[in-house]
Amino acid sequence: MTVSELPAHPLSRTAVPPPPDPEPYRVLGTGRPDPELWPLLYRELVRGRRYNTQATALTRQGRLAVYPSSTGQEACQVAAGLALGPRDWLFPSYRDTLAAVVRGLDPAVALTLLRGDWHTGHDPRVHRVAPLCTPLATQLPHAVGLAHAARLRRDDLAVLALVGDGGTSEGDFHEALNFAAVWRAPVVFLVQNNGYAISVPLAKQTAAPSIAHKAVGYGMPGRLVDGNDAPAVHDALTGALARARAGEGPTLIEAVTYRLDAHTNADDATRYRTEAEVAAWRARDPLTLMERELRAHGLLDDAGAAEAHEAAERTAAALREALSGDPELTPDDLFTHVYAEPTSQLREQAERLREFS
Amino acid sequence: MTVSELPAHPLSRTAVPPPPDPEPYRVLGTGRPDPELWPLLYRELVRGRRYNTQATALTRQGRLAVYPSSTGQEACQVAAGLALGPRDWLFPSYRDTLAAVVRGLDPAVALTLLRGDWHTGHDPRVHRVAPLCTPLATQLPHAVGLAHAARLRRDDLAVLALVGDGGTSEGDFHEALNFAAVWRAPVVFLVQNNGYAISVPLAKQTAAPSIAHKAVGYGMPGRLVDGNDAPAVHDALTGALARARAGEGPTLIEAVTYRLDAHTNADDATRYRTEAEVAAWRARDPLTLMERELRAHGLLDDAGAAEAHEAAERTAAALREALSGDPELTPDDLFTHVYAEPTSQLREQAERLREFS
Amino acid sequence: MTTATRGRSGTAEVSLAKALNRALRDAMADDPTVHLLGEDIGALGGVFRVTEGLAAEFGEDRCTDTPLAEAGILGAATGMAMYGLRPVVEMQFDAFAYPAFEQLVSHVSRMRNRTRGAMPLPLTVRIPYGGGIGGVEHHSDSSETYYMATPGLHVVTPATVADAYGLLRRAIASDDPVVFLEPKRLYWAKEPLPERPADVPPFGRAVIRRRGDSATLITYGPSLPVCLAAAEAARADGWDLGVIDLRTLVPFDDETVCAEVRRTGRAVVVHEAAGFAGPGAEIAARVTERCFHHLAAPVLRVTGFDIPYPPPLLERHHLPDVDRVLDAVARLQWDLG
Amino acid sequence: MTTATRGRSGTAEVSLAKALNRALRDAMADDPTVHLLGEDIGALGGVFRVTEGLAAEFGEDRCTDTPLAEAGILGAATGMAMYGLRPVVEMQFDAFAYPAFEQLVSHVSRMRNRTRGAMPLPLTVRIPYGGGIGGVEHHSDSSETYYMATPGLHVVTPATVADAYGLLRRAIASDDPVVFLEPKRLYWAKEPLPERPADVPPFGRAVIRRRGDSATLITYGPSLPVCLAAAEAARADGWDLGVIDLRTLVPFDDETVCAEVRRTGRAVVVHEAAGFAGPGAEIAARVTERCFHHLAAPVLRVTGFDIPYPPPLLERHHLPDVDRVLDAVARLQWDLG
Ligand SMILES: Cc1ncc(C[n+]2csc(CCOP(=O)(O)OP(=O)(O)O)c2C)c(N)n1
Ligand SMILES: Cc1ncc(C[n+]2csc(CCOP(=O)(O)OP(=O)(O)O)c2C)c(N)n1
Ligand SMILES: [Mg+2]
Ligand SMILES: [Mg+2]
Repeated sequence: MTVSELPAHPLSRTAVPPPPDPEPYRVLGTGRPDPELWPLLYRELVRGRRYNTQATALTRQGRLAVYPSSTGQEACQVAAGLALGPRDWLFPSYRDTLAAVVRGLDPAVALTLLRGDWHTGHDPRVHRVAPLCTPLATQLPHAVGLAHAARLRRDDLAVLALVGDGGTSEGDFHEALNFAAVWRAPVVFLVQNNGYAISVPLAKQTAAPSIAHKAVGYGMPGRLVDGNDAPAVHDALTGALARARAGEGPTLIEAVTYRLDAHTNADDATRYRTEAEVAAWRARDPLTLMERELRAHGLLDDAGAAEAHEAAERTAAALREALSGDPELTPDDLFTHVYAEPTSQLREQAERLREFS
Repeated sequence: MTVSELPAHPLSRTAVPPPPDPEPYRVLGTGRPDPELWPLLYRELVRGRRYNTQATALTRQGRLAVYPSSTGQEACQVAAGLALGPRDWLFPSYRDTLAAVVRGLDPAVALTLLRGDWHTGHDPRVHRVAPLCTPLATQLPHAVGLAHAARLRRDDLAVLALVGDGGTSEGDFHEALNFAAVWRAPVVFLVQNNGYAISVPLAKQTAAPSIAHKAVGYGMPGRLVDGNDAPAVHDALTGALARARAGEGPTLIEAVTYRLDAHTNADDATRYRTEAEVAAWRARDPLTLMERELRAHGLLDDAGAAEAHEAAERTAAALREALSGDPELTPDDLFTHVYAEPTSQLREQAERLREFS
Repeated sequence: MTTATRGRSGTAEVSLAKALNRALRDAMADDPTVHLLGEDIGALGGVFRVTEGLAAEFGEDRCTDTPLAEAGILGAATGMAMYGLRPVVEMQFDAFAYPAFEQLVSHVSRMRNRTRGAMPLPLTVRIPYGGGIGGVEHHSDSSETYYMATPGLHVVTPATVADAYGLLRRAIASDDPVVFLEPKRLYWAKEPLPERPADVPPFGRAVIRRRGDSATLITYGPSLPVCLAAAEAARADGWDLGVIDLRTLVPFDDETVCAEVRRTGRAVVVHEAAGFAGPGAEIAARVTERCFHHLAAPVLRVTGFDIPYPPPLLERHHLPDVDRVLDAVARLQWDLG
Repeated sequence: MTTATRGRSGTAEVSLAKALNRALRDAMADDPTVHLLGEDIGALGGVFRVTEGLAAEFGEDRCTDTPLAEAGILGAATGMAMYGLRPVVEMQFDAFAYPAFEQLVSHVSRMRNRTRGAMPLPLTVRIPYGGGIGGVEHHSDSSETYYMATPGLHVVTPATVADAYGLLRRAIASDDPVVFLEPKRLYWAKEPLPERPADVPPFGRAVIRRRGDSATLITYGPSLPVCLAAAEAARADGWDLGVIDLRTLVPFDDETVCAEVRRTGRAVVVHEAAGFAGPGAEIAARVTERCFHHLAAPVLRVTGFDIPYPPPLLERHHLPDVDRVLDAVARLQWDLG
C-alpha cells in the first residue's frame, strides 16, 4: 500500500498527494529553439566563460585574493541571471559572482569581496542582489524571509536562491525549505549539483536518489534538470519563478553540472578526481553544447560567434582595467558601519588607531 | 516523465529508485493477534497511563518541578521501550520518560531531572538510555554517532531515537537523518506526531504530505503507522530495528498520535485546541483500543484487566513513596563533574562557596 | 482594570511581562512594518505570555507562529529586515537561541558592516534569560557574554517595568540589531507604569538606582533586586552602597560607571552569568583601566560559578545573593581606605 | 626527508601544520579509538593539509569525510564519544564552527556534568582561528571568547611547533572535551621537532617564553611572535619585557601569570580577538584581583578592535602589531614606577 492509498485519519489535513513529479531531465537537442533567447544565452555563456578565466588569471597576478570559478557551470549562472525579472531578487552563494554579473552587477564591483576590498561592493537593494554568501546555505533563510516579506506587502516579485550540492546537507537548507513551503513563499531554490563539495563527492554527501527528491519532504515540487543545458535551466527557472509570483509557492530545482576548474585557484583538484572524469565533462561543456545546437538550428554563424567572443574580450579588458589599481580603503572605514552611530567605545578606538596611521 | 524514467547521466550513481513505500497505515483490528506480545503491551499501557497520571499529580504536590505527560501517546512509548533488545540504545526526548521506564529504568530515577534533582539520574551506559534531551532534535545526531560507532566496532546493536513532530523542523533533524543514511548507520528515528508542538499545529510546522515522506530526501525508507495502535508501532519498530541490525541502514517512522494532556502541567491547552478535538482523540485512546482488541480475541478477561491495574497501582505507589523525600544534593556537587579533575578555578570557587554553606 | 491596581493619572501596576506586551503592542500599532516571529507566540501568547493578544489584534501575519527552528526563524527575520520590515523574534528560552548562533554572529551582527552601511538590519531578538525560576537544564542560561563578545549587536536588558517598556520600544525602533535580554525571574515583578510611558534615554546610558558613597555595586537585569537588597542590608554594617543598573551592556556607559567608581573608590560587579570571561570581566577590566588611581581595592566580581547551570534544587547556591554580595563588599580592603 | 631540514639527533624542522599532522598520526597509531571527522579531511588532507595522508594510512573509517554540516559532525562525534571512541573533529575555519555552537554548548560541554560523571566526553574540536592570512570574511574570526565563556570545555591553543604536537596529543588523550584552536597564520612557521617529542606539561600551565623585569606581556597563539618581536624591539627603549605564552586559556594558569606580574608590576595582554568582553578582559580582571597592590599601572590590553573582522586589505590595521604593543607598554605609567 503506498502513501496515496492510505485511509483518512483524524489528523490528516487533506488526502495525501503523491510525491511531486520532477522536471524531465532535458538535454540540449530535445527542445524547441527560441530564436530570441538562445542566442542571448550563448553570448552570455561566452562572456561568462571569459569572465571566469579572466578572474582566475587575476588571482595569479595578485589582483584578486581568491576566485572560486564557475567554469563549466556557466549554463546555470547565466540562466539564473537572465531568468530574473527586474523586481526579483537573487541570493548568490560565494561561487555565484557570474550570476550576479549576468543579473546586472558591474563585473568589477562583483569581485569586491574576492579582491580583499570591502566585504560587499554593491548596494543589495539597488541591484536586488544579496551579498555573496560565504557560510554555506546560510543565505537560504534570508531568501525565504525576503520573499515572505514581499508577499506580505503584496509586491509582485520572486526570489532565486543559489546553493551547492554540499550546502544541501546544512541544517539551514532544511529550515529554509521548510519555512518556504509552510509560508508558500515566492522563492525558488536552485541547487547547482556539481558533484563535489570541494573534495567530497556527492555519494558522501547524500544517499538520496537525487537532490530534487529532497523537495518531497517539504511538500514542494522538485525538478531535475541538465545543468549544462542553458535553455533547460532557464526554462525550469522561469517556470518556477512564475509559479512563485503567482502565489503557488516555492520550488526546488536541481541542476546537474560540473565544475571544470578546481574549487578555487588555491585548490588542487587532482587530489580528489581523475583527469578522465574531467575530460568526460569537458565533452559536455555547456558552451560547446549551446554553440552546436545554435548552429544546427541556423541561429549562429561564424560572424555571430566572433562577435560574441569580441564582446567577451571587451568585458575581460574592462575587468583588467578596473582591477589594475588598488581599492580605496582607509583604516577609518573599520569603524564606520558597525552601527548606525559608532558607540563611544568605537570612537575611542578609531581615535587611537588614527595615532598610528 | 517521472524521475525513474530519466535517461542515465554521467553523474548518476545508479538508476534512480522510486520513493520508498510507506508502511500501511494499520489500524487495530486489521492485524493478526500475537498472544505473547499483545497482553504484555496492554499491561505496560495500563502501567504507563498510571505512571503519567501519577507523575502529573506529583507536580501538583510540588514533588516534581514539571512533567511533560505522554498520556495518549502510551502506545508509542510502550512499543519503543519493548521493541529494543538488551544491547540496543534508546535516545529519548524530554517527553519520553515513560519509554525509558518501559525499557527498564527505575520509574523514580527516570524523573530525576523533572524533580529538580540532578540533570540525569541514571548511568546511560548501564541502561543504554541516553539522558532525556531537552533541546529538541539535538540528540538525533548523537544517536547516529553512537550507532555509527557501534557499527565501526562491529557490535550487533541498533539505536532508537525519539523526536516530536515539531522537532522535525530543526536543522539537527535534517543533519542527523542525512548522516545516518550516508553512513548506513543502524538507527531508527521514531517521530511521535501528536499534531502539536506545544500550541503550534502540524499545518504550521510542515507542508509535507506526511512526516514519513521526509525519508525520501535522505534515501531511507519512510513508514507511517497508527501511533495509537501499540502492536502496529511495535511491529514497525521491530522491523526497522532488525533491518538496522542487519546493516541495511536507517528508517524513519512516523507514528500519528495525540497528546491528551496539556503540553506540561504548566500549559493551558484550551488556548490552542478545542474540546471536540480532544474528545475525538479520547475515543481513539490507545488503552481502549488495545483492551477492546484483546477482549475481542479472548486474550483478556476482567481478572486480567484488574491484575494489570493492580500492577500499575503498585508502580504508582512506589513512585509516590520514592518521591516523598527530598533528593540528596550538596552544594559541592556543583563543582565535581564539570571536568574529570576540577580546575584550580573551580577548586577556589568550591572553597569560597563552602564558607557560605 | 480595577482601581485597586491603578494609581493616579492613569498609572497602573503592571508586571514586567505585561510591560513588554504593551511595548510590542504599541510598537505594532505605531509601525506597520513591525512583525513578530517565534514559537508559540500566536494563540498561546508565548510561554511567558509576552505576546498575549497580539495575534488576535494584528493578525497572524504580524504575529506569526513559525516552524520550530531557531536558525530558520532568525534567518527568515533577517531576510524580512533586508526587505525593510522590523522583525521582532522571540526565542523561547536562552539556551534555545543557540541553534541560531550562526545566523546571529555571521549575518545579523554584520549585515550593515558587510554592505558598507547599505543594508542596515533593524531586528530585535528577544531572549528570556537567567535563572531563579526552578527551570530544568537548558532553561536558565545567562548567555549575555556571547552576545557582548559579538561586535555589531546592541545588548540590552531591563531590570524594571518602566525600562522593560521603554528599552523594548527603543530596541524595535533601532536601526541596528538588538539582543534584548529579558530577566525571566522578574517577569512577574509589578511596578506602576503610566498609560503613555515617557521615553527612556538612548542605549548606552546606565542609571544610578541608588546613590551611595562607600562603594558601588554595578549590575543589570536579574541581579538588580539582589544588589538593592544588599545595599539596604549593608546599612546595618555602616556601608552606604550605590547601585548602578547598566541597562545596556553594549554600548557600555563608561561615563556614568567611571564617575561613580572614581567617587567611591570601590566597586563590585554582580551578575548571574559565569564569572570566567563573563560580563564582569570586561566591566572590572575597563573600570580598572580608567579609574586605576582612584581604586582603593580591586574591582571584585560576584557571579555565577564557572559551571553549567545547576539543577533547580541547587540553583540558590549558584546565584549571587545578598550574602555573597556583602561578603565581596567586606573584602574591599576597608582597612586601607 | 633531506638532511638540510634535519638537525642533530633526529630533530627535523617541521611546520606547525606538519606537527599537528604528526600528532594526529601518532595518536591514531597508539589508540584505535581515535577517529577523525570533518569536511575534506580525507583525500584532500584538509584545506590546511593537517590530516594529509591519514585516510590513506588508517582508512576512511578512521579519517572520514563527512557530509557538509557542522552541527551534524559535532553531534555525531558526540554520539561516538558516548560509545567510547575518541573523536577528533576538524572545523574548516573558525566561523564555520558556529553552526555547531548549540551542540558544543548544550551537549559537548555538559555531558559529563549532566550525567554526574557517568558519561565523560573525550572529544577534540580542532578549529583554525585568527587572521593575518588575507582570508575573506568569515575566514579570520578569533572565536576563543565564546569557548572560554562556556564552562566544561578546555580551551587550548599552541603557539610553537613543539606545543602544537604536545598539546594536541594531550587534547586527544584528555577525558574532557577540548576546543583546540590552531593559529592559522602560524601553520607554516617551522621549528625543529624531535622524532619522539617529549611530553608537554598538563593543561593549565603557561610558559614564560622570555624573562623580563620591566613589564610582562601576556599572550597566546597567533600573537606570541608579535609579543616576542615587541620585546626585542623594546630593548632599544631600555625596557626588559617578559613574555608569557598561556597555552591553555581554560584552565588558566593563575600561578605563573600572577607570579610574573607581581614581580614586574606591569602587564599588557595581547590578542587578536575583539577587546570588549574578550579574553584580555578576564585576564586583566583576574590579574588585578590577585595582584592589585603589586601593580604600578592598570593591566592594559592590545587587541583586535570591537568590529567584525575586516577585509584583507585592512586587516593589518586591526591586528595587534609591535607598534601597538610598544605604545601600550609606554602607557604603563613609568613616571610613577
Ligand atoms: C558553513 C560552512 N562550512 C564550511 C565552509 C567551507 N567551504 C567553502 S566551499 C565548501 C564546499 C561547498 O560545496 P558545494 O555546496 O557543493 O558548493 P560548490 O563549492 O560545489 O559550488 C566548503 C566546505 C563554508 N564556506 N561554510
Ligand atoms: C531547540 C529547542 N527549541 C525550543 C524548545 C522549547 N520547546 C519545548 S517542547 C516544544 C514543542 C515540541 O514539540 P514536538 O517536537 O512536537 O514534541 P511534543 O512536545 O509534541 O512531544 C518546544 C518549542 C526546546 N526545548 N528546544
Ligand atoms: Mg558542489
Ligand atoms: Mg508534537
